[in-house]
Amino acid sequence: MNAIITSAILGVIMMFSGIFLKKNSSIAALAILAILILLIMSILDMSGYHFFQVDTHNMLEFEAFGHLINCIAFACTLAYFLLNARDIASIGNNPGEYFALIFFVLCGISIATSFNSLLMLFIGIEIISIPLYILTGSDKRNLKSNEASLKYFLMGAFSTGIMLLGIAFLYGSSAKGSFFLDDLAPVKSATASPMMMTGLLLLMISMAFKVSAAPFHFWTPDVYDGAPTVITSFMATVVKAGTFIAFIRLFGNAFPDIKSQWQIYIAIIATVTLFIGNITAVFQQSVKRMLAYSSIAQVGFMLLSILTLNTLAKEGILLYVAVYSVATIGLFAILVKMKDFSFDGFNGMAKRYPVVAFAATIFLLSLAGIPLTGGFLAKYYMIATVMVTGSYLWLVIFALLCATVSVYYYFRVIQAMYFKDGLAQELEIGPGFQLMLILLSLVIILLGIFPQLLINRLYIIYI
Amino acid sequence: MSNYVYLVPLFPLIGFLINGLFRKSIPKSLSGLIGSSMILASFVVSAGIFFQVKQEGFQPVIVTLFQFIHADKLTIPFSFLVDPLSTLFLLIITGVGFLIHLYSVGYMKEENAPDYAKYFCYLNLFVFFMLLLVLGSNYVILFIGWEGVGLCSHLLIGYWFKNIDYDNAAKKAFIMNRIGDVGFLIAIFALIFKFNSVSFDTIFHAAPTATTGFLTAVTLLLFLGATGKSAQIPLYTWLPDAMAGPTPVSALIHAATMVTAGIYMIARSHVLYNLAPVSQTVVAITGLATIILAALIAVKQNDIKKVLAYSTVSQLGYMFLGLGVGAYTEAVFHVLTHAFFKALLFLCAGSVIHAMSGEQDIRNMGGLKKYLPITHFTFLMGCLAISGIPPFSGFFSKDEILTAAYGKNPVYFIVGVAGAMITAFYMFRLYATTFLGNFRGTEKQQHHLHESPSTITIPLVVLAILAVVGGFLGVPELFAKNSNLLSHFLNPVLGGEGNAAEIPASTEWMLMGISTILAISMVLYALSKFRKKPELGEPVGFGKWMADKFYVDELYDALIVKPLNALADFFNQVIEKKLIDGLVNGTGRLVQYSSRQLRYLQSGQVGGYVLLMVIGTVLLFVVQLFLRK
Amino acid sequence: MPINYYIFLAVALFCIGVAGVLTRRNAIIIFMCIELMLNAVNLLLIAFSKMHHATAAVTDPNAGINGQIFVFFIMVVAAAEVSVGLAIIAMMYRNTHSVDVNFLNRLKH
Amino acid sequence: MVPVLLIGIPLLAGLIGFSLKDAAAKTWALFASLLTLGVSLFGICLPKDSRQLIFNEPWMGSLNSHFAISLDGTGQILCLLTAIAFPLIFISTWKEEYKKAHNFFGLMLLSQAGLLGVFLAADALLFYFFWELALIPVYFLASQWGGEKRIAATFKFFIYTFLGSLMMLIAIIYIYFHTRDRSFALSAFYQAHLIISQEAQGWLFWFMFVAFAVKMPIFPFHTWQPDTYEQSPTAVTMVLSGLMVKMGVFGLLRWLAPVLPMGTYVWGDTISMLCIIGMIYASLIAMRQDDLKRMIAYSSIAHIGLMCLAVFATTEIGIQGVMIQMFNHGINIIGLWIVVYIIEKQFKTRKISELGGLASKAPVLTAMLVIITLANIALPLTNGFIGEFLMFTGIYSSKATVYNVVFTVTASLTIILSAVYMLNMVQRVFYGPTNTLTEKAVDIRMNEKLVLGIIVVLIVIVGVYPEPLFRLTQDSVNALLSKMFVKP
Amino acid sequence: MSATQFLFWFLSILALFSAIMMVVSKNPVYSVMWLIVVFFAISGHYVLLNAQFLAIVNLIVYAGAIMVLFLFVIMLMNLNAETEPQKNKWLKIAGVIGGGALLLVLVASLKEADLHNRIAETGRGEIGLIHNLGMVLFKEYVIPFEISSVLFLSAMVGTVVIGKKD
Repeated sequence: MNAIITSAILGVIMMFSGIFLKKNSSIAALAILAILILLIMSILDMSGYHFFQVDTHNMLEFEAFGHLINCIAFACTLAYFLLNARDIASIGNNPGEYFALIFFVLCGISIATSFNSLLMLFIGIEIISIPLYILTGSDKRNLKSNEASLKYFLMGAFSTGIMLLGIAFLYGSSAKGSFFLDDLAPVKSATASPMMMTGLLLLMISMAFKVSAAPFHFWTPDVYDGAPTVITSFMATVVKAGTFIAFIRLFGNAFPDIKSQWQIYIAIIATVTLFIGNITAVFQQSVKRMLAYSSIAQVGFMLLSILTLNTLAKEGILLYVAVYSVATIGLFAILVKMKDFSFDGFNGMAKRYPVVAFAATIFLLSLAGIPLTGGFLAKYYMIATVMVTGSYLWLVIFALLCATVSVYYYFRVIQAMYFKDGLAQELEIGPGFQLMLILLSLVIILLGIFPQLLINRLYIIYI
Repeated sequence: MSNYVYLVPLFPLIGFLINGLFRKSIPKSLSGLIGSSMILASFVVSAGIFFQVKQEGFQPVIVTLFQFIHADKLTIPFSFLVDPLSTLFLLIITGVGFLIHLYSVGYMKEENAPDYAKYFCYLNLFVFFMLLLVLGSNYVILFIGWEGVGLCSHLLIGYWFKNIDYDNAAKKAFIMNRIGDVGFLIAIFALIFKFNSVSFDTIFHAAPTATTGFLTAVTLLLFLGATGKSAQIPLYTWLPDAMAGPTPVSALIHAATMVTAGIYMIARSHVLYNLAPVSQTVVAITGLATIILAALIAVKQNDIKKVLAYSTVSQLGYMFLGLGVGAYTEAVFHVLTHAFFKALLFLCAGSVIHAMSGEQDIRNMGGLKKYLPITHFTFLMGCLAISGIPPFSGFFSKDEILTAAYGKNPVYFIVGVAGAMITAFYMFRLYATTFLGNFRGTEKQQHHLHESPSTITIPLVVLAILAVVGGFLGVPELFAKNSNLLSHFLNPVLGGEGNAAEIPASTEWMLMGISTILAISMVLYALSKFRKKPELGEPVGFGKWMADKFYVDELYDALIVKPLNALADFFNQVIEKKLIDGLVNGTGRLVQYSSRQLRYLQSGQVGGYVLLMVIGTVLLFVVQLFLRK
Repeated sequence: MPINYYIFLAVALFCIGVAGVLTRRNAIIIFMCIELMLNAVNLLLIAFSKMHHATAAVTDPNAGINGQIFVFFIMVVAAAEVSVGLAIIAMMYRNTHSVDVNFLNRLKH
Repeated sequence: MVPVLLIGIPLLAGLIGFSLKDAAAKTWALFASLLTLGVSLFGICLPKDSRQLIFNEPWMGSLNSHFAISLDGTGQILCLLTAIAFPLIFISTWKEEYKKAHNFFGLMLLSQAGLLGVFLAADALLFYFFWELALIPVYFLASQWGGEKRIAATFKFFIYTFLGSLMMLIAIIYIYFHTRDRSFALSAFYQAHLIISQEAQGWLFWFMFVAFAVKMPIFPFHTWQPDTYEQSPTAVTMVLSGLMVKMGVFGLLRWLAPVLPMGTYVWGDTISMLCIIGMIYASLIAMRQDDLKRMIAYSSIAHIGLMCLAVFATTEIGIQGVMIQMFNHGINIIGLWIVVYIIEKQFKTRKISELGGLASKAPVLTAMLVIITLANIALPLTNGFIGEFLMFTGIYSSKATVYNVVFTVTASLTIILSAVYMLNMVQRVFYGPTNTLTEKAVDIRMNEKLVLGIIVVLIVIVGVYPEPLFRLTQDSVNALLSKMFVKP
Repeated sequence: MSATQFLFWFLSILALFSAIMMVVSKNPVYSVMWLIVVFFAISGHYVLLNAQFLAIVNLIVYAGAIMVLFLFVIMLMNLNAETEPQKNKWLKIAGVIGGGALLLVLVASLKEADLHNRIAETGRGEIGLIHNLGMVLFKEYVIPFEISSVLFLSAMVGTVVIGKKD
């Protein structure tokens, strides 16, 4: 509960900060402070210090997994602020509001990681989405931004409609006529009634849309491309992580017993996602857009965890979300500083900014899943969690083939930075920025060697 | 004494190392001295060993230096075997070797110091490997020497490496040897597989237990090796080209020692051959074919060394004939005599070439009799010996082989005698054209025709003497009981007559007579034909075929070399570049292409996107409807 | 009334909304179609709530009330969405003087 | 402790190397590599059962993977090779001026750490880690300092090997889930075949084999090799062909054949066919190459093919031969590369057709090269002979296949072919008259003389007295063989 | 056929018809009008189902507030029939087919649902009354109720950010 309430309050504070603080930098500083508080609060929450004792009437349910995800999300946001806070503030004329909206999104995320009723899921998803519509369009003069925001909004609303229809059917088919996750699944018989299957599929589709899994991903490239790069960074990492956890939580808590009946659809979606994400990324000319597709591809891997929903899956998704977010935030942070997003824009980076190039390399290697980076272990978990079930081996092989393809486009950047010579463009970056990048890459390597640092948190029980 | 046998190869090795490492620094005289003295040293040691070995009741000694290979149950010691056979070869190699080193000291004078040193270091290395070959107490050590001498012959043929043709000759020699060696190797693998050992005694003891089929296979493979090394059909063509090397090299390697390695090896493994009659027949017939073919080619050659080369080939054929009919002692005997007279002939040729300042074509010689008396005389001795005129050494050895051949199969004998006749003919054609008649060379050549220095002539003389009297080492039992010292000496190893058939004395006399008479008549015919008007024009008809070596080289080129290259090109151009690489790159291109196509799904229009989403939804539901059934 | 009637009615309305979204280019109309979809869902939810009520009323007088609460929330959210959506459309109109969703087509491929 | 040092020294040295000045980095790298050599020699001298040779710490708790490394017989000889190779490489290319040299040497040391890790790892996941760790630096080296077509060529190489190792990863995970106590330990893997069905072993075999086949490489997975060798800087080519190639054979010996005995047995003949086809195919192509590097690359394919063949013969002699030949091949081919490097430095070309007559100008170089060549074509009293003789003997006496004789005979054709192309090369580059290009050739410098001298000495010593190598490998060969499947 | 049934059928047909009209009519203003009709029909259904409170809310919020908002916007941008460019014919057809296909699959996957005995009772039941709803809303559903304030807040902020001129 700490996270939800605190983030809401902080949102309000940030909202008014615009009035009292004139300088962008000070607002940014305040935002960093705020996120730090939020992080601490949720860490305390995880460690058993609950400041707000609220009877949620079973609407929300807090558990280690959700808390951990919150911490990861907030930590990533902290890193994100440390790298890009000023850039956020300088998107447009109302910096305070941007930060406020981001905090509202975080509030939504902390709901999405702890909902126990479809109603809360719905509200949480909406609280995540609506501010994002705004943030996408926050660069008001920029037509790309407008277009992105319009597209995002229309399709988002559409998917909301689908989600609600699904919820309606689930409600109709649930014996007790309630929205609690526990009551949704069939009581005695292990087979889902047709109506339940219909609702479940519709819900799955809408969630697939939210996490941008193919063939419901079409908004992603355009929106990521059109939105201000800082915002893209946030959407592609923290938000995606939050919504994905909502996805896994929904299916993990509501329909684990009838897994066998919906696994196949997840498998199909994952396959299509991997294929489209990776293949389409190959031919992109702009790194920003390439990253958009790569984020789709990564989701394809994450979906494997929903496919199985076993311990390995839980541990794995935790690692995956963390590593993926960190790497992507790092890359976008660099991208934010650049004018030219094309691959050639990276030419000769290694000569001019060796530190940046090194960090970027680590991030890319991690995304590509090369050992010694967390990305490898994340992918490893995803594969392992499927292989332990003994079925869906074809999916694993397909996923790995796609991973090979992904190497192609990730390494194009590395090649540009190191092996192609060219005049690297001017980036205004301070030592702090570079230090931060190094820290992030160290985190990735650390997670690549000692994943249990993160995973073991799952099993520490606080009273 | 025989426990110090390792000294024998050690000396040449030392010589090799000294000459090899300090080739830049040491002067010519010294390197020549080192080279020859080392061989002399090992000759002395071998002589000592010989006298110990020839005592009655001498048991073969095995001297093990160290464990060479041992893996699993297979152990291969690096050890030497001292017995009459190896001792005899030791003497031949070191003895003749020494003479030829001596000869080289004079012959190679013109070379500059480093090359001079290089020459002697190669030569010493050769002797080292040759000794390894004959001393080895198992097939692997034998094989080490076997390939080693091949290497040295390769290096020495290509000694004047600036000349591409010489390099080609060298390469040809090595590769043709390699072909044979592969056969040898496979035989060794088979033996290991069967007997789990490679040492002679073990194998020969266990041999009777093996099936005839297996033994036939192994012996044939060994024989393949022998044909490579000893220049028999089908692998003989490298030897004539090998004349590219310096003449002493031809004398030592390509006449006296290396080419007889095959005979040694088969004689060594005679136990196996006795158990595999089929292989014996093959050996004999190959020998016969080689005799005739080489002899015929020799008739029409005009390069003095080429003639000798082909005669070597055909003489080797006699030895294989001997081996084939189970007359191992005789074969080895012929190796001995042949070593004498063929080395002699080559050295004479060398002396002639030296005198003619590099000229090798006999059509530009003639009448050298009065310019080079010593050379002429010794050469004549050699010719008589090789033509099998009594009482010269060649007569005895060749005759014993022929007799044994008759015992096996009269046809062998007839062909053999025919070969002998041709031999006599071309040898005296060579003799007459070179030494008789009047000089046909240029003025310049005639101007400084001169007898060679003593370092060259002394070996000639020594060898000439050996060529003349050498035969008395193995006088047939026919003349006097126990007169055949050699067979008596080798008896412990080769077991007397092997399985050669006994034939009545009267027949033997008759055969001897026939062959002798025919040989002499051919000699006279050749002399009368060529002394006045040597054939200088281009040969025609069948003669042309003979002159062009029956186009065997061209045949090989067309049958093996060209197709192989074509295949290689096909692999390189088509399979590698187009097929495999094309496949790999094709996958990449496919991905690129599909990427370019998939992009168009991203039309940028909300309507399109929603439509696709709806379609996706519909499809999922369709799947679900199907699964529900 | 049998529940099926409501189900099919709602689904029909929903699909009409979908078809509208697919066929029109005017952002506002598309948005209205989406509203239609939401209303279809509302209708369905209320029907279900009454259905559940009918089955379990004896044990629990409030059975099935959740559905109606949910509808209430949907309306709330819809209102919020409308405000945002119209603002976005207005912004776009301000920049391009068009509400055609395909008018801006800079982001593709 | 020794294995930790073996990996740690180059790793740390490499990381430090990045921060050094270029000139210092060179010396530093040489020093570090010599230190590693010293440690490895020490490790080999230790008694086989010494505690010093094993290091095992729990690593990834939840995955039950251990940081287990041990310097046992199989690894020892390759560690020795690696430790010897790097100083040789550094010395022979001492005069080379790399731009950003500190990065170059840093990466070189990292790749050494990776290689040693591969040879030491006793835990499947760790093995996989090092497998990639060795690949990445080499990739960077090759595409940073390589020829003009380097990026494409090396990237092809990377994709190839990466795909291969991903396939291997699947197999590793599968086996991991079929070990008794869900562990990655090598010992546990050796037990897994009792649980895994024969069919599963059948396809698992391929998943693993592909990874190794690409590395070795085995026909038809080889097309990355010539391009990569051609494009890489020679120092890297030495690492690639002298050491990384051995990773494949090593993996085969330690991680495939004993782990999936049935799979290995079932597919043995198929693979052997591939090997033989590859050997002859590569030898023939090598005959027609004009570029020295490509020629050597193809010859290497042929030689590796023989090793793979011998592994699948599953005979003690054969595998002993493979072990020794891995060492020898590494030494010989590095020698060849050094010669190529010297030639390229002097004449700025690798085209055989443009060279000739070097023998008269550079006799020492010629002598060295001839000896190395002879070793490469396995002439007796050179190290090559020992290895190939044993391998052929093993193949001939193989019980794992009924075609042993056929295999031996066809494979032995390459003995002839190798002689053909190697002698061709020697003749056309070193013999014959000199041309305008080679007119002003000079003989080799001191450092090159030193390196080549060491190599030649090694060649001859091993060729004449291989006993130490036998003793080094004997036990591990028995151990491996005891785990493989041979039809009784 | 009882009055309820008659009303049900009447309202259903009205809803469907006006929905279709809303989609097809060229002039946005007409569309809005038709949509309002749909809302009224649906509210009628609510009344039938005895959910008076929601019926009223539906009328006030949707038909009242939201649609008026729409109307304002449309008027503001004075969009009339001509201003809307038409999609090309094929896309339209594709859209219709898409919608139809969705309808088909949904119906197909729902028709096995054995709900023939289940009925949504009309005209009875207290749950739709504001009193009951209120009690539940402010007891069990207080958390979502409070949290939705965040939603509103963000929507408000967003609208200001987007809407205000700069």
